[in-house]
Amino acid sequence: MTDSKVFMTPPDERGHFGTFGGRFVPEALMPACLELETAFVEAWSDSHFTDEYRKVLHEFGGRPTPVTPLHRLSEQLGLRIFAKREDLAHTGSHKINNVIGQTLLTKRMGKTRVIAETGAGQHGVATATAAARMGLECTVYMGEIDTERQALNVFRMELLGATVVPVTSGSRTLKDAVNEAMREWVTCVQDTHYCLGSVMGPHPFPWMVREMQSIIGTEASQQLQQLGVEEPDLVVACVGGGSNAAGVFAGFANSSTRLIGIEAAGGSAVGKGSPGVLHGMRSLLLQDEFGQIEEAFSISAGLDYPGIGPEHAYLAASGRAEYFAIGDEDVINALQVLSLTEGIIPALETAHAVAWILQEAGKQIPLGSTVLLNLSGRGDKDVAQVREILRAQS
Amino acid sequence: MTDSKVFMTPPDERGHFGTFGGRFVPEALMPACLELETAFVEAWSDSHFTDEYRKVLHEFGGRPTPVTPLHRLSEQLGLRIFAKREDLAHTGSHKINNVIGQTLLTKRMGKTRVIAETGAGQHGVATATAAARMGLECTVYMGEIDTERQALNVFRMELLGATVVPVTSGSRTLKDAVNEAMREWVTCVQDTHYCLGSVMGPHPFPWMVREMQSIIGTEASQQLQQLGVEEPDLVVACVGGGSNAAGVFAGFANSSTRLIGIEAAGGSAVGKGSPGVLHGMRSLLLQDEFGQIEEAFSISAGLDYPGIGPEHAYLAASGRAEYFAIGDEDVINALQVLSLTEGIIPALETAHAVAWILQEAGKQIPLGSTVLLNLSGRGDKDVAQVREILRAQS
Amino acid sequence: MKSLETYLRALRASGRKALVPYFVAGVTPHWVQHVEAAVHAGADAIEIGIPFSDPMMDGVVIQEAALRALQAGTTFDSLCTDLAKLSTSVPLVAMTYFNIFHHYGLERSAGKLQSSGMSGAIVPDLPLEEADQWRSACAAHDVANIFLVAPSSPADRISSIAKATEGFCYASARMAVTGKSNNTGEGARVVSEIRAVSDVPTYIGIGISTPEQARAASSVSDGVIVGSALVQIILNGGGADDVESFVGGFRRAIDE
Amino acid sequence: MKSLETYLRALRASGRKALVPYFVAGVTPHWVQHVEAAVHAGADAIEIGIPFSDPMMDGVVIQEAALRALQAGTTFDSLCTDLAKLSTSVPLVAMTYFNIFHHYGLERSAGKLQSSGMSGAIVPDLPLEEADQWRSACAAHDVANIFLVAPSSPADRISSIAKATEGFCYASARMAVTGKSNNTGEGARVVSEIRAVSDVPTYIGIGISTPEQARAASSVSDGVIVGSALVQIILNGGGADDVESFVGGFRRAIDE
Ligand SMILES: Cc1ncc(COP(=O)(O)O)c(C=O)c1O
Ligand SMILES: Cc1ncc(COP(=O)(O)O)c(C=O)c1O
Repeated sequence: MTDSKVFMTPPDERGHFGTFGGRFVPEALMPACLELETAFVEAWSDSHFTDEYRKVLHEFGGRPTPVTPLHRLSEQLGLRIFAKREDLAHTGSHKINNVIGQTLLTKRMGKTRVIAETGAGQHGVATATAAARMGLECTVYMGEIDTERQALNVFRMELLGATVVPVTSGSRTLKDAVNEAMREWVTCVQDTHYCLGSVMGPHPFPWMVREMQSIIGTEASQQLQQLGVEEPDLVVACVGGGSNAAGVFAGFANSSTRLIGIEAAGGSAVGKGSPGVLHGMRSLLLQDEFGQIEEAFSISAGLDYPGIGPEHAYLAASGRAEYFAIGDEDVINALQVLSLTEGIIPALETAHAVAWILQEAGKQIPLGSTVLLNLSGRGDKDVAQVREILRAQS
Repeated sequence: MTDSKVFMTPPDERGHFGTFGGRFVPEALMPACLELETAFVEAWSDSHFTDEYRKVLHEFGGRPTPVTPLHRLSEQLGLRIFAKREDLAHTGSHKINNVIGQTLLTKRMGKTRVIAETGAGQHGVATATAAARMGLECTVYMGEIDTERQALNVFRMELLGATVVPVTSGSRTLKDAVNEAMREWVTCVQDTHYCLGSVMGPHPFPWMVREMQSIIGTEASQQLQQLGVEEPDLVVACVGGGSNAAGVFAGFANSSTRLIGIEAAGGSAVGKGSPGVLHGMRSLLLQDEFGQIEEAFSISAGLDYPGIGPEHAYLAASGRAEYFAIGDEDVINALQVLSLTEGIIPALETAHAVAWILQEAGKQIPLGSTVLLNLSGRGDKDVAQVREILRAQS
Repeated sequence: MKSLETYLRALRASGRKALVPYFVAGVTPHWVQHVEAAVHAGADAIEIGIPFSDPMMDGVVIQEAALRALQAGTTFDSLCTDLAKLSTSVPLVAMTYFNIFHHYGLERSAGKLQSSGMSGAIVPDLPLEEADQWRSACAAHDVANIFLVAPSSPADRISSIAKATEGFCYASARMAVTGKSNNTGEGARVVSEIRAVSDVPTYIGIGISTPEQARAASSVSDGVIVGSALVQIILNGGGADDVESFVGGFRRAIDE
Repeated sequence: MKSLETYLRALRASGRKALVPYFVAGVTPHWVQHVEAAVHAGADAIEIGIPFSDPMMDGVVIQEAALRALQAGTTFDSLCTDLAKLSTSVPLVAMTYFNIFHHYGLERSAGKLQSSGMSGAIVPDLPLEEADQWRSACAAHDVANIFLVAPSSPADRISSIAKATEGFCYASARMAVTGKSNNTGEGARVVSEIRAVSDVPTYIGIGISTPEQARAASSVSDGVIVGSALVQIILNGGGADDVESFVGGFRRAIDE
């Protein structure tokens, strides 16, 4: 832990984490962002709301998710590895935590509809799910290319009653889906909440989503203690926007645990990005020499984002968390290793974190270390893709 | 409750539930069945074993799964419906409960390998998963037609380290996969356990699998009490072989709760079958006038079995449980209704139970009744199929 | 003692090793002629396979034959009618799965076997523990119940089975379903364990597919059962001549 | 007071309603000629859109134009070079997203705007709360910061924005991104709320696509901004003549 600084507290009153964060949105959206901030601050300190949030997470979302000791992998690597099983949450990833919080908040604000962006569809399916459960209307913006690549997830969202709008602007992928959702939000902000999917966007989203995901770290820290682990040596999580990482880090931010975020090499905003402003936030972004945003390229759709949540940019700058990148070629192998040794097929996103552990055991991770892997999601959504890739290789 | 009879106790010493059950296997397998029976009886009364079983179910399997009040559906139907969420268990259905128990028992017996049959692949994936976790070799027999229909599940099993053997005999579906697994078991019984996937087969399987699934009912009954429901009026579960139904029924067998099993109309062994002997058991079977076994036909692969577990045949005969059938045409609608109103896409198997509740609310289910639906699995495995069906209809 | 056992004991007493070929009833329209050809070539008894949809103890060859027989419309009744055409002095033994008799009715099945000239029955998925009712049905109709012993059977089970079996005791040479095999198996051990507790005639079956295997097996037992290798010939389109020469080859090897 | 505001106040004082057409820099090689044509047809100031990859406040037309401009290699530097060819007396106002300036450097950006003849800047994703650094960079280079007021802005925000804006205040007529619209919008209300707290010139934009809309909007404000409808003409292949007649039509409608 760096000196006496305290980490993962609320940002300043205008949403800054150090020099990152803030609220860079059109004036038309400022009132909605302010309203949301007020509503969130009130709700989050209202035990009726937080009780209801935890109740729905428990009864509907499947929380607490367990912490699984990865016995066989631990033995192979000479580490003590535990996995926080977000893959067992409803809809198959940590995304549900956030959407349950935001849809409850939507109702509290008296709004009747949510919109959301989605890349591969995980956040879209989660939002559609929570909206169905809460009786809210739901529209999901999804890059046209992604609607084609992930046609089954489009169908899932439709089954859940959501309208999926293919976004035809720009690169027709996630980044443009966010742009489009913002554009649409301008037109319907009175009755509609924009349910953002990660710790990104304008204040209060990065903070609010982190808070709504922090249940991961809170649970994990207690569960590890019950398993006899006072404080793990490392916590490792993959980072797209950074919500699962932020959620798990939150449980360990003010301990001496090393916090490690793993980005996709083709979407490494910390490794290859520079400060910039996009989607309502100042953060680290992939951009060209003229400040035009670059597309991210990763085998895993959930890490295919050219930015990172602003609090991560701050944690990186302050040295409290470290960020590394893993290339596509190591991801498939990591997915296979975890499946074979532990009987858990992880999401491709999660497999980045696994790959880093495999790579660094005995190097950056001293033998004998206790490691908490945040198993952010299950790989069911990815098996068709992995099969194609392995076929093409053989 | 029918008089003073006690239900869901162990069968007689040769495995009979009334006139059903027993052990109809080749002599070559008798010693293995006897060994298994002894091992199971010992293990099940050894708290080291049961503690380990519950621990793995908790840490790895994701138990306890929650009970979710289905608020919106309840309001629409005028009932109080709760869902036991086996869809949130690892691998997406109740199947994991059984395979964790059986693989632990395999290790206890000193065997190093498991074989299993699978239809659509749910039990195969679950077995491969548990085998990976326990470090056991695994071979899964799957009808050749099913390996083609469910190629992704074949790939999942392979990712998990299992060998999948396409079965080319007979109808090349589940029934023949069981035959083939039995045939193979004869050849390798010394070091191999046959991890049967439902409450079927020769003694002690129907009893053992029921016991290993009874955690569903045990948990649900406690959870309902915590939600203020002393005893539900009905428990409704779908029935293929009958393991999820047996598991949930076990928690309510000796209460006054009505126990309802829902079969697929095209695989309705209670509704259209007659007593017979197959796969090591005497039970109700679909058969022609000459005693040749008939194929089951259902939209849901998991209910595509021409028999039913012998204890269900007994529960039906004794009147303790009631069995009804639901046709394919109502299943898709039920899947859509649950998705839309509650944000849960159920497995097609489970959707049979949902369809019956939709159909009978206010009829066989008096308005105001408290109903526990056993939500045996998630629908992710089925969405591609459902999409094709809906497309073909429109 | 059932007539079948009396007959087979007399056969053994005569110093002759029993050769028991297996046929799937109804697999071809002229299957009864194949049976006759086998008798002509020196078979001492015939196993008549009654086809079942789910032959759990059978390998691919007999599975295929059963499927063809079923597709041709073979039923328990129809094959009994066919058997009326057969004139032979050697005993016939039915072999099928329990559901066929269970469904037909146990009493009725035993009566039908008897009236159709079948003096014994092998039901591989009906172990001793479940056989009481079937045994009493057979008792009334002079049908001998033939039980199998497997290489995995422990001593106490071998003893019970050897006591309960009628006609002969079926010693499985291998832990496997029916089918060809190159492996000589454990028939000799199984037979000696049976003989330690019973003097019932004991035949080796499961995987006997060449005259050499048959000779070796019969040298340590009272006879051999030949199934898949013969059924394969018929599946390949072989006629009565082929059956006769195949069975004759086994006869000569055994008698050498 | 920044020169831009002095100029626009003088324009208002002269009784003339301001017509401000919007162009995307670099969308065609001859885009500067289009700007000249607009001035010729009576534009009072020009908005110069600096293309950005992720134009969050823009509808499909301007998105498409920005994409084309970027694909043609347009950069902040290159468009400034292009502007050197432009000889006009009317003020130029840059319009872009904050990342362009953030990345170029705030101080350096403001200097570049000034040296390229752009006396104002509209940055729609830079709200008042985040604008301090940019405002001080602009202060040193006589670049006026133009803020937007939206129909959703509450009174206290309108008051702060109206006080902070320089040059003019941009009144959004609609809760929508740029693009054509048939809806007349809430421009009049927004303008009157701004006027209640400030006497800064106030122009209506967002969705003004016909001369009739422009006339109506200018009758309740100090001027109008015309974007997507004009950009569409250029995307359709229109040349300087088309621009001139389009802008001329708006001029006449406003002046009527
Ligand atoms: C399983 C999983 N993990 C991780 C991510 C990345 O998102 P974040 O970094 O916000 O956790 C996603 C996004 O879709 C995901 O589905
Ligand atoms: C989700 C689900 N439910 C039910 C079943 C039916 O099996 P059982 O009747 O043994 O519960 C299956 C079988 O694959 C299944 O996958």
